[in-house]
Amino acid sequence: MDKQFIPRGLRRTTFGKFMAWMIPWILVLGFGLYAIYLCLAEGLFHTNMDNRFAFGLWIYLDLTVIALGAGAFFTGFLLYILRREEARAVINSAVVLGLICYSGAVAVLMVDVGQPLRAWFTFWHPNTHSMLTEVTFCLTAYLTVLLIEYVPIVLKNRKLRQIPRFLVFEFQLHKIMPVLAGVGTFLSFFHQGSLGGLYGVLQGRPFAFREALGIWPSTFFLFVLSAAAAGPSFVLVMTALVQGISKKKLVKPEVLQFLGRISGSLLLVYILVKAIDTLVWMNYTSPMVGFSAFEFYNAGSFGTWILVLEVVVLGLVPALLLVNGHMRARPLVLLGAALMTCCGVMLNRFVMTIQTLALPTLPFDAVLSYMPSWEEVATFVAVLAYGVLLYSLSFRYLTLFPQEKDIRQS
Amino acid sequence: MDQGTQKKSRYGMLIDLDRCNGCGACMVACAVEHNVAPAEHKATARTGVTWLRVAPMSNGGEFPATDTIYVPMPCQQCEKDTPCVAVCPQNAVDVDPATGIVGQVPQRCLGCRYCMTACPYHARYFDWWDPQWPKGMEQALNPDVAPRMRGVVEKCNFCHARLHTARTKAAAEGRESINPADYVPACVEVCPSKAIVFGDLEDATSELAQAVKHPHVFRFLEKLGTESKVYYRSDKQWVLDKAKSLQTV
Amino acid sequence: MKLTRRDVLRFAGGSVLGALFTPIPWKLLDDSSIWTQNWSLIPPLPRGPITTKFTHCPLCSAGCTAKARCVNGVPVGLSGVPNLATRNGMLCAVGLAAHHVAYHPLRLSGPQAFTGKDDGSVLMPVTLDALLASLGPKLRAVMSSASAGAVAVLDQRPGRAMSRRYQKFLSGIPGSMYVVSPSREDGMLGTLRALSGSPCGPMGFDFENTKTVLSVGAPLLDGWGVPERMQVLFADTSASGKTLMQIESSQSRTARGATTWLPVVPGTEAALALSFANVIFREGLYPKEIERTITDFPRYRELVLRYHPHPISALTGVSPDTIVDTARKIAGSPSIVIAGADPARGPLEKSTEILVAGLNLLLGAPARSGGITLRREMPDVDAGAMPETPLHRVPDHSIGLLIMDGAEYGESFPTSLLKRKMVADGGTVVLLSPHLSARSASADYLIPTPSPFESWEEHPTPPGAAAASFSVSAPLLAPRETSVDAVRFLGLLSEAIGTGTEGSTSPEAVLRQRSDAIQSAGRGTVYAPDGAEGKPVSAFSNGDEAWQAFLDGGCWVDEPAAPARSGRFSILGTLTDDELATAARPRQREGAAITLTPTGVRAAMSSGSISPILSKIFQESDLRGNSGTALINPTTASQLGIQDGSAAVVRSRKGTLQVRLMLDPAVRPGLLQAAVGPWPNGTSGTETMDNEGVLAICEVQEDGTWRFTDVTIEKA
Amino acid sequence: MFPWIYEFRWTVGHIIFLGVFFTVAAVVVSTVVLALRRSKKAIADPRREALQWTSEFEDLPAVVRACRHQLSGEVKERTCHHEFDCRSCATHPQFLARTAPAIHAAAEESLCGISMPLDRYYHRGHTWVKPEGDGTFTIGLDEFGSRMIGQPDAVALPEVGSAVLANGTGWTMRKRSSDLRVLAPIDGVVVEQGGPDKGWYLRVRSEGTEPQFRHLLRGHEIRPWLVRELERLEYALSSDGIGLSLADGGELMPDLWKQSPEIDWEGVWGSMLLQA
Repeated sequence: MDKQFIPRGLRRTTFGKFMAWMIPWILVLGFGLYAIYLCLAEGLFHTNMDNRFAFGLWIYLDLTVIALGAGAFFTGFLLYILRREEARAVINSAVVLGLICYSGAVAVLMVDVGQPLRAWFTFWHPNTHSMLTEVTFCLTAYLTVLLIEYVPIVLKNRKLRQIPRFLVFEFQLHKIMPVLAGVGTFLSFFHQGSLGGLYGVLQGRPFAFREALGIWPSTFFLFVLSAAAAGPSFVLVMTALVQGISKKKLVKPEVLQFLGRISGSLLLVYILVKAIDTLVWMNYTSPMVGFSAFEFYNAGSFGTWILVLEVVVLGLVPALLLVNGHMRARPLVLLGAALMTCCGVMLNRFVMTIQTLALPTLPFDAVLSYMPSWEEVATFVAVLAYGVLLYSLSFRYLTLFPQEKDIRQS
Repeated sequence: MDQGTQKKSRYGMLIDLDRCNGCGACMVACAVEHNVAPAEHKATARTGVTWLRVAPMSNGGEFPATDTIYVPMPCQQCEKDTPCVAVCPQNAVDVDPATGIVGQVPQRCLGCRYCMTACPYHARYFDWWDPQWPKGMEQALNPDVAPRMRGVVEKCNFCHARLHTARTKAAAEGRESINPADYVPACVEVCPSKAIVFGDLEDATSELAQAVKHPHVFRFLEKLGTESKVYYRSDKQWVLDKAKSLQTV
Repeated sequence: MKLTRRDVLRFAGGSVLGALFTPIPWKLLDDSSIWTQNWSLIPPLPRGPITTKFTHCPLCSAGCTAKARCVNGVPVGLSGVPNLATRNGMLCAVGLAAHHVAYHPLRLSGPQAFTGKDDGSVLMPVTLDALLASLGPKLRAVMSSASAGAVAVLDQRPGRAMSRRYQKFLSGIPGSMYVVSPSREDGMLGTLRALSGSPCGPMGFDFENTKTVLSVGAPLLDGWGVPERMQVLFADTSASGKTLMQIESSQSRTARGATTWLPVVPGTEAALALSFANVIFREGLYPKEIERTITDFPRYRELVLRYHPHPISALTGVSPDTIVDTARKIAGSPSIVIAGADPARGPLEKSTEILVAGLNLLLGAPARSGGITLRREMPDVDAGAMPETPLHRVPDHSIGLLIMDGAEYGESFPTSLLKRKMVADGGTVVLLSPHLSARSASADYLIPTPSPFESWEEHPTPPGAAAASFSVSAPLLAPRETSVDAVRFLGLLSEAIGTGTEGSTSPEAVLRQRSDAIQSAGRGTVYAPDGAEGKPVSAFSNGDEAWQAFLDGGCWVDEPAAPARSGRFSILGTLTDDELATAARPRQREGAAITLTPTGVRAAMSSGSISPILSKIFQESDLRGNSGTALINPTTASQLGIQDGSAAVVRSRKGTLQVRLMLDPAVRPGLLQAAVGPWPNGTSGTETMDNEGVLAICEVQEDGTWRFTDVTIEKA
Repeated sequence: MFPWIYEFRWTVGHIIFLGVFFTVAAVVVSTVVLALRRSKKAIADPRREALQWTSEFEDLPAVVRACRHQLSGEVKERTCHHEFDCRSCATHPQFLARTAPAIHAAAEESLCGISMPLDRYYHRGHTWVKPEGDGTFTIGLDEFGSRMIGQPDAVALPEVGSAVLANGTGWTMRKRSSDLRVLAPIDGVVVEQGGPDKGWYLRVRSEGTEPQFRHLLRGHEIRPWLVRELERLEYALSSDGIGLSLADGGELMPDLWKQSPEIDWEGVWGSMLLQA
């Protein structure tokens, strides 16, 4: 029925089966859209956020998906700037993943703010000292870049490419892709950093506050590094996941190993810097403002285990596994380590967003707890469903893995 | 009114915690003054809007060796590196250099709540609901303060509307500076136990400038270096210890 | 030169382009963008001339002087009047928003009646005529039949000129009763009057001249009496040189502010009082003349000597040394002993009240400076007052038809107490109130009286005041057409039963009569609210002048009573030996049961009677509990496995209650303090009526008290 | 954002920040504008056919892009990087020099009943070109193509006088609901239109220089190529999960699609006609 839209030479499941996969996600998306409608039309009281937990699941989601979405910019950087041809096998998939992550994040952000219609005020009255301004500017610009990067992939659809105009435009666009990749890298560097800076500048939150290097707090650089490290891992994990779900081989094993190696090396650097940063914070930054760093880890259920888990178990361990060629060659180890890398970065974002807000500042504050409302979870899941839908559509009708047909035919 | 010709002021407060008995009159007067809407049915202590909040602080002792004081917590009007000002993406928060008052422009606020996470005093409040007054009550609203819409952040501004009124009066009477008696925030005015002293810290002769020199005067989270202008005083040692000590969870 | 169309277009295009490089379009865009953010959803602000009027807060018996800021004559803000000679010029949290009450969503829109009270009846709007047509025959029936019970008026704001009207109305009905609220702050003074051997006028506390106050549970620093007066005298005792000693089981706000706090085991206050007396007796610290003036001195002495501090210490949890020190302290200086309780907790047990009141007699406090003053009666037109019976002292099942007025003052009591006083079939209850409340559910007929600030209000002597006082508030708002004031209602009722109307028919005229009475009595001083010197009443040449002074917000304060010798008293009153024996015994606790005790804030125990804005302190902060919250000690909570803020079900023999438990180390372990708080902006009429809150599960004891109830707590 | 708007400050940070932002925005916008302008130009240019082929070629599976010398077994593995245009390939002449062209006595190559006369050159998109000796060249669909597609429902041939470009669109055919683009094997100007019934589709004249056939298959290359193409066809059909027998009694059946009309024939035909 939709066969004429499926790229030639690729084997895709029947339309019926495809719809059977899509419909549940469409329902989930619809449910999430209802929750979003409630939040937009009636107010944010539908969430379980409050004046003390002013940021919740959504901001966590934003920070996490943007960190993972870094795979798009980093793969582009590897391919177009560093000319690593291995990356070509996953670039289209990475662009779609990046687009999903960023557009999802921006959509959730628009629900999260109290007055989304005023979002443009940030451009009109920008406070250039605010990390959020930097994030907003870079995010919008980079989302535009991602959309432009997505256009050629769409235009190469079997039906669309029959229109000569599209094919030619795609061709021209593709030729200047390195420029866009360069711009994307630049923007990503800044907004990943600014997202880190978002919390690092919070002088009033000693748990998050970090020393400044130049005009940016250290978290700026930590976030850039960790996102660059997690991005390839996420692309790796997602590729493996799609291979698993579609039961097809999509890329050559060398490609995954290449991604793993890049991810591992960057993660190793990140962990090193993170360790130094943590030590400086514990011994200097935090005591300076009157808080003993370990006090933070006595609060509620946040013990020092969370630090060990983040830095060692989900940081150092996967980094060592990934840089070791022998370990990396085992597909399960490779996948596991990449997954751990992603989890480590997710945990880092959790600590920065949720733990920071849960911890008390005033002497009569209590440790707060926060449990997202169903509307928040539904919105979260809607983004997930949106991602699955967009990716599934792209996977079915567009060429996401150029190696796929070659692997089949060889 | 030309701000340039005005004398620079730094308005501040000193709250005597030993006098405060937690009656809440300041909170109610504040809400009435600033046309804060009554709570929605589901609002709680964590979603309510109270520009000034009185929070109990316990010495942590076991019964009967227990003691509790009440800490009125308005915006602390931080002066240096004001945490909320730097973070606002669209310049909806500013510090008035002429008064030292941290102002909030609700019409420009995006409602991102970044300033709320930045504020260590939790003195900022978000309008989670549409403001709603019982039918007819709008005629009992204070004509000097515009109500805020849903989805923005609001906070104490030391009754800026009263400052404006005092300035208008001064201008009408041909004075360059306002009469301090004309500018008294609502919470200060109504406190039945007269626990709050308000004034200009810049004016060394003011009651406030004198009173903050007392050794039992402190500010919360002083080490953060925000140079807040709301001072507290207590003669109880445990209060001083708790306010100054490292945080104990 | 010829202008072509092309030239014009080029000029226009060029202008537009040029304008882009000027600030004009940008600033315009900016201004309009900000302007568009002024939503139409937010209400327009009132505009008009701003005026200031002096009035008095009508929400409780203190009647504090207030300054109203008005726009178009409508009050938009209230503030206190500091440094007033009468020392009642600072408003409390509830009073500061009194001008909102008229707009409360629970306002009654017209007369309403329950149709068929017992079989799942519903409240229906009725016309006033229909209401009277239905009520009149019932009233006549009760009047004519002895078995149908008595006609009674429950006046929760006694002492008004209106109260006199009720008394006059009742005096025409044989067997009728004039009932007052069970929990009155100056209830102990009533007890003292009852102990007097000879007829005795009203009494007050001479706090100004006293040195030491021993308060047995009275919330002196938390809205008791005239709040500002208490604040000035006792909030900073180091400045005033006074001592306030608070005996209370938990650390209340008063206990915190007091010089010393004696944490006492709940229900053992009587034993503690006897133990103080024991020390005073053994050390001979009492004035010797009381041996003559107290009629039952030997019996008292014999009783007291059994209460040595050591055994009593074990009973009450107060150390022997503290008992001895406290006794010496109250005996060593002019001192007052007050018995009282949190306004929601109701009256003390009769024996406790008598034994605590007795300490005053033992110390020779009556008619002494710094002790208990004998106050003059307020000048009045209608003589022949009826005796006041507190509701809990009314014989059970004796009231056939009850008219309730002043319930909006919020002094609450369990509905079960009211039910018990009504005849078996429930009788007929008429409630005069501007709004719906939990009390409305007990009524058959609801009369919508004008709301505060719409009505003519009078503020007679506040509880515990040393001298009589009186002030008037003229309405600031136009009353609703459907409102029926009490004077008119009483007139209509009199007409309906054929006794005819007497006297003035408007509330204003009723107040004017009292003003005239004060003027013609010629005593005391009227203090203007602007802080000017008081003007002696004798200086008013006629009633109009005095009335004008009242309309301007003046407050009349009576002369102090002429020094009088205290009469003879019976210190144990009618207490029997059995009663005395049980009075000093601690409450029997069943197993591991928790003791529930209600707590509340004066004038704020009902949702409709206060401003919705009070959600700020009752709902939007942890400052005061609302009707869904209860405080519990962290130790007790951890024994029960309960966490801060968690929901729980409290179960007593009377029923169950859902609460949110808040941990507070100031609450005595084993005690559960559940708030009879309001839900200021949160409930609909039916919810308000159906939800009596914690009082619904409080057990009313034989003597009509409900201080303590054994409960169990389960996690919800 | 702009000078004279509230909160604009002439501070270094402000200027740098906004400067960088506007630079980025300008780069992004100009990139897109540039791409649009270039494509507008390209679409008007007849060479867009070449562009199209370049783009298509890149997306062909690696197997399809195998070098002709790999097909003929001269080299083990080699992928074409010249868009099947051996004219611009530097290695092609070396191959030619290395292996002397085998002389083929036979007049035609036949495999599975497909006969491919060797008097002509074959394009890998299943067209042939035959010099007519009078300076014109006939172009037609080879037997493999005809059998696979069968009788087309409609054919749209370029007008006489219009130019065709090697690897550009030769003509289009409509078969069932599929539009098929057949690639032209050489450059030329159409002088006569043929049709499926005539056995040829176009007669072209070469403008200017004599056409070169270096990029087309011939002689000994035909058999291995055909073998490969049959494999491809089989594979393309298997994409639909249908194991279709190509040959009946050793012959590729004419009107192959009739065997199983429900499958994605457009996909199969297109991929055999070198469309990505």
